[in-house]
Amino acid sequence: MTGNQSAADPPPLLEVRNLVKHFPVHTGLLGRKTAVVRAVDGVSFAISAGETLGVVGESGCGKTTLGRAILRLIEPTSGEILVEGADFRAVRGKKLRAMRRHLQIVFQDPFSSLNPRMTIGDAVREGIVIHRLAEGAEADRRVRHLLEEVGLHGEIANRYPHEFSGGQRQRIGIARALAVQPQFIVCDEPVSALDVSVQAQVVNLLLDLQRDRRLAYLFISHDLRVVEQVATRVAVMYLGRVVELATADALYREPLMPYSQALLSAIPVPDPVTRRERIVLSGDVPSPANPPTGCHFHPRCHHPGRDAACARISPPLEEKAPGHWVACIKQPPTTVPWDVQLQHGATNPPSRYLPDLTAIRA
Amino acid sequence: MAGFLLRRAAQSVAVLFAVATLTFFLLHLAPGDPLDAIASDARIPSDVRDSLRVRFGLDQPLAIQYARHLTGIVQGEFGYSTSQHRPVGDVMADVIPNTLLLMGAAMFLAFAGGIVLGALQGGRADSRFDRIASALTTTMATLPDFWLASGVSLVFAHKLRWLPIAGKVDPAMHMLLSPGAQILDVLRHMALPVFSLVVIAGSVVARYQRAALLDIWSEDYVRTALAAGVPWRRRLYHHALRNALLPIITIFGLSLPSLVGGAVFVETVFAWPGIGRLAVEGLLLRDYALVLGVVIVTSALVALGSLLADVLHGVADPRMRNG
Amino acid sequence: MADVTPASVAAFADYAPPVTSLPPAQPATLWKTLRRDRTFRSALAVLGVIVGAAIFAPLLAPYDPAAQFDLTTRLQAPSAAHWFGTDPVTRDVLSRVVFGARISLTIAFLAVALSLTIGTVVGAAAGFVGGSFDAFVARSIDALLSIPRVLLLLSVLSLWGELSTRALVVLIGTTGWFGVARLVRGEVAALRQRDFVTASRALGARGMRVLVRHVVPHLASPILVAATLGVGHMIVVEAGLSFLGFGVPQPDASWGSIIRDGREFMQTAWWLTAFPGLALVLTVLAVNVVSDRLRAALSPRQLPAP
Amino acid sequence: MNERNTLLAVENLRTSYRTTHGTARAVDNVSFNIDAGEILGIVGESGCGKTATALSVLRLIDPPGRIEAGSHLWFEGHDLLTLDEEAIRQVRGRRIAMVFQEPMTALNPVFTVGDQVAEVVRVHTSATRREAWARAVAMLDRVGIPEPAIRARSYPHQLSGGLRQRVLIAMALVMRPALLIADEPTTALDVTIQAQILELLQELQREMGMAVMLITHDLGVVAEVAQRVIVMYAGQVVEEAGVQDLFSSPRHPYTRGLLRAMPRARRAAERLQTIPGTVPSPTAWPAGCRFRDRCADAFEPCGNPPDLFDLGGGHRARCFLTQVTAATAPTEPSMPSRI
Repeated sequence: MTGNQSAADPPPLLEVRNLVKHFPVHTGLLGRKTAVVRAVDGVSFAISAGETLGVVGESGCGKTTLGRAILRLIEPTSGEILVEGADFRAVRGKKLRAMRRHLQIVFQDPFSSLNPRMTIGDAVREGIVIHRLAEGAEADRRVRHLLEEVGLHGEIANRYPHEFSGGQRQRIGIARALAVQPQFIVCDEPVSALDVSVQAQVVNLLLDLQRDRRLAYLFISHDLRVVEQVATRVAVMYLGRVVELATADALYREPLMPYSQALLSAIPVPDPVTRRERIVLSGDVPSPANPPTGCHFHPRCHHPGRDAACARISPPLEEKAPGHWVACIKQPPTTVPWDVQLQHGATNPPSRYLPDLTAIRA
Repeated sequence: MAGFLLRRAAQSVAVLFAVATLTFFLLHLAPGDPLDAIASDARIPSDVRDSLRVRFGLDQPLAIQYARHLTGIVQGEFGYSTSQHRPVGDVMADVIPNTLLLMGAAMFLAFAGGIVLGALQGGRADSRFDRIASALTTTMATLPDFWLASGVSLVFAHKLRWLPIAGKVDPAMHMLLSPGAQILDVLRHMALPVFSLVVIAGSVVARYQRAALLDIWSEDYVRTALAAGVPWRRRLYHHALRNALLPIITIFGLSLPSLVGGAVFVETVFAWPGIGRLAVEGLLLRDYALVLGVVIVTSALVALGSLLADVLHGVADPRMRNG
Repeated sequence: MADVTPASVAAFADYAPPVTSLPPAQPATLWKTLRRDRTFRSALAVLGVIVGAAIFAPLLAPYDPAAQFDLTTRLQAPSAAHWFGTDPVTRDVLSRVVFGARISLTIAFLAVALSLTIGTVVGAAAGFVGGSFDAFVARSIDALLSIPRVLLLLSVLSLWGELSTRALVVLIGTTGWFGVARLVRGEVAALRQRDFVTASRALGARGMRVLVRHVVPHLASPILVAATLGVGHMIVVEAGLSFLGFGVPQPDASWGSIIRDGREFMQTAWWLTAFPGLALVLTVLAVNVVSDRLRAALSPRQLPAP
Repeated sequence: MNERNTLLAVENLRTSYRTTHGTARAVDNVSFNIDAGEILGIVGESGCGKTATALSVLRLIDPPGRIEAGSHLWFEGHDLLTLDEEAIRQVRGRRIAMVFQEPMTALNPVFTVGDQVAEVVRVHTSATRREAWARAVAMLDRVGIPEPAIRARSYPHQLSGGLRQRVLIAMALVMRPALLIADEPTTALDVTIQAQILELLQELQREMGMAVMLITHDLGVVAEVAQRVIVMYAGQVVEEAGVQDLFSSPRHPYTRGLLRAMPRARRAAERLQTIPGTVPSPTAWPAGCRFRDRCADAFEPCGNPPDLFDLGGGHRARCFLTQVTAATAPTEPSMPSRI
């Protein structure tokens, strides 16, 4: 994740360090900047080839902004983006456009993501044309091949998007991204708008492509079940910050951040005979323009050790177990010493809290 | 809301600034200079002309002239009317109340009538009544102001002699009338110009109102009310109409310039002593200061009106109040 | 998503499979919709007749519009010989109206073309570039739109004096683009937010390519609607100026100037103002109906206004 | 199912829409009952007709849609389809209430939420303005809105999505209806808020003893909340069963496919089972079994339209395979006897 690589290691495919995106809020006379929405507030992680990092969180947590800021479709406020060690934020103009080839995106809304005035062949071909990857009959052949690779007929290239269903459009969107042979794809809620049966088809397609092309995905979703299915590691976001980052296995088995625990327990189990302890959070997600102090989650937190220090200390994302990073000063071990917590009004020492989230057969 | 109002007021000032700048450049891009009207008069000796040029500041650099132009507007000085031989500000002050009277009456009636008609139509969309009313409003909305005003004047004033032909008051009798009769006299003179304006503007309002109502009729919250057992009449007049008024307020702000434009023609046809007629007269007499003064002042009135519309919108829409 | 889901589809979203998103307004489908529209067809027919009359004026007009007869035919009421009557200098009103169509329509079409060009370029530039340039343009357009059009034209005329027909076209055109610019700016700004534009940028497309391939094709419909609406508007603006005496210079005569010429005889010779006025109203009405129907066909959310 | 408890009996409901591509049979001969006090889940994917079914029950189908003749909706001794406008109005919101999917747009933006709840009381009772307001505040309190007397004076835009959905539930339940139709009530909400709302709905259902028709695409929601489930596909009911029965022994291949397609395995990066193909168009349902083209088990009889066969214990399924015993299976399929 953060640094500590020996010089011999090749740099990861994509590394993000302390990425920040603030949106100004203009109010008052002449529209002065009076506040900022901290949509992405210091996010760091790394992804290597063939890996999927899942990003989960509720609406307004900044996951979509994160995806677009990494691709510089929204210019980040600060932070570093390294693509195979090269500084992606430093490039401009022609070099930036050339580099974009390696980083692609697949959108949530299958209706808005394709230009309704453009044939799907032209849509898939666009990247090939921009980067001069092929011309004429060779380009045609590639478009055909790409469409077939995502499970569509090659002959449909001259048809328009409105003739296709949501799932098919999502496949077309994937083919468009693949056309430039990227190494990394941001999948921004790629299956959220689809029906369950179609969802499964698209998830399978993404998994097949990853296996065949050693693609790395940043898989953004609010649906924890889908993320569990596809991700190797998962980052949980809350109000612009990553609050937990772990392998999918560790996260789903033993979530340590109380927010992740609540999120997991809220998933309805598709089985009427199993019941599990449910943590029902009170209240709503606060506004990212005016987040709570300290740990953003503390007003809704159900950790028995929650105390005054939680409202004062901004918890660092720290490694609680190998590869398991959590931002909570009440889950031991923590790098925030007890005397520091005491200074900030702590009353409860850190103690491990792990509600049983495994489904119980009734 | 206070912040919004301040911002909105600042915008109005910016609009006025832009108008003032535009008029200034129109003035200086024009062939020759503004004194050409006098200059063409051979009886005026050239040294007089030069002294006039100095007096009007036309020998100064452009930037200084621009600054003077702006400060003049801020101080309410719009120069000297060459046709009326007195300051433009005074000339306008005499006629603006007349225009406000005419426009105020016309706008009130146009919006009241248009909203009612549009609501009735929207409530019975595609009925016989709606189709006939739509055909009528569509036609009325396209009538050119001057042509309608001329026709109205021909039929009701010249042929039928129901109402006076022109002016604001009866020039011979007015001063001799009792106060009540004086008011009636003005109303009789207003009737035809107001009618002409109302027919056109009211049709436009009715068309928008109908469309707005139909748009809102398919909103989710109208369906919620339906599913909750709220009667049709209440859904229409309480839920839908209340929301449909919001776009109409916006239309009010946006339609002000064209309403003022319409007033220019109607005032001309009925010889109503208003600011529009003043502008046309000034133009015929090549009184550029008067025309520019009218443009700036009417733009200011329009800006004020649309500010008012925005305030109204803010009052009517709770989302604006603390959003 | 909300902006592409027509209410009629959203109302029974469950029934409507995802496929029924708005089909792109291809000319063929648009024409199919409009062909069934009787009001549209009759308006188009009326327009066809009027435009035809303007084009073939020399063949259709019974007389030379400037021809003067002996004074006994002065101010004659409509008759078999002169369907629309004659004017004070014995000219045939019908012929004048037919030739007037040429002037009125030519000015309107040219002025619309000019204002659409300026408005589209300014609006597209502002919407596409965004930022403070966009804010500046938007504010300026608002300012310009708050000046009553007639007064703006009058103030220019007061400074320039009498204009040639060509200059009149330029004047009307260059003062008529504000609304178009605002419309186009709004459309472009909305398009810029669409995912397919983001996708194109993510592929590495340059701004120009995004503009030409993804934004401009979507402007066709709003511009088409604005154009039809603009023609009607320009006809009225020109007529209004002519009516006030600041329009087309002699000997050219537009409908507006014919009406003006007839105004002083209105009480005795109604036909001098009635017929050019009717021609004007009929044209504008037809154009507006065409525009209305086009808009309805292009965006099903707007219910057609009969 | 005990006959005496039946609250709503939907009989041969057919709802169609006229479209440019022909007539879409959104709901095609749907029959089912809801008993008083039960939670019936209706599941299916988009286009299966579940929302159109719900809208039909309250007669909320607008042109170009219509409920066809021969449909019956028996409720409290009347056929809802024969009631006049005023009578059906009195049923809406008072005896049968509805909560819609989109809390952001389902409330009128220019009225306070208290007014909107009170309005329901006012149009159905002779309560005074003050009484109606008091009932509205009490109901807002009941659905868990903090500081209800103050929040009642808020406008919808001042509330979060979760609170708005609570307001809509308050509007629906303030008259204590016998039946609540909830159309995807949590789909637009975040998962933690969804948990709150589902909990609230169950609690209120128990307390008021009302029946709930819960429409959703999410089998997880159904499993948690419903007692009985109807699965819809292509405008028809394809399976109906008690919730445990349905999840433990689904009998229709479509239901089985849906259950398998749900991402729930713990194993990451593993392929999901899918149902091939897509839902057919409602303007041209295929003849015979409508799932045949996507069904791995299709065999010869599937060219004919299958009935909703009764499998005992309240379990019904629209599939010929349920009629075939292992011994006579697909090799020599005989036409099953109609029930």
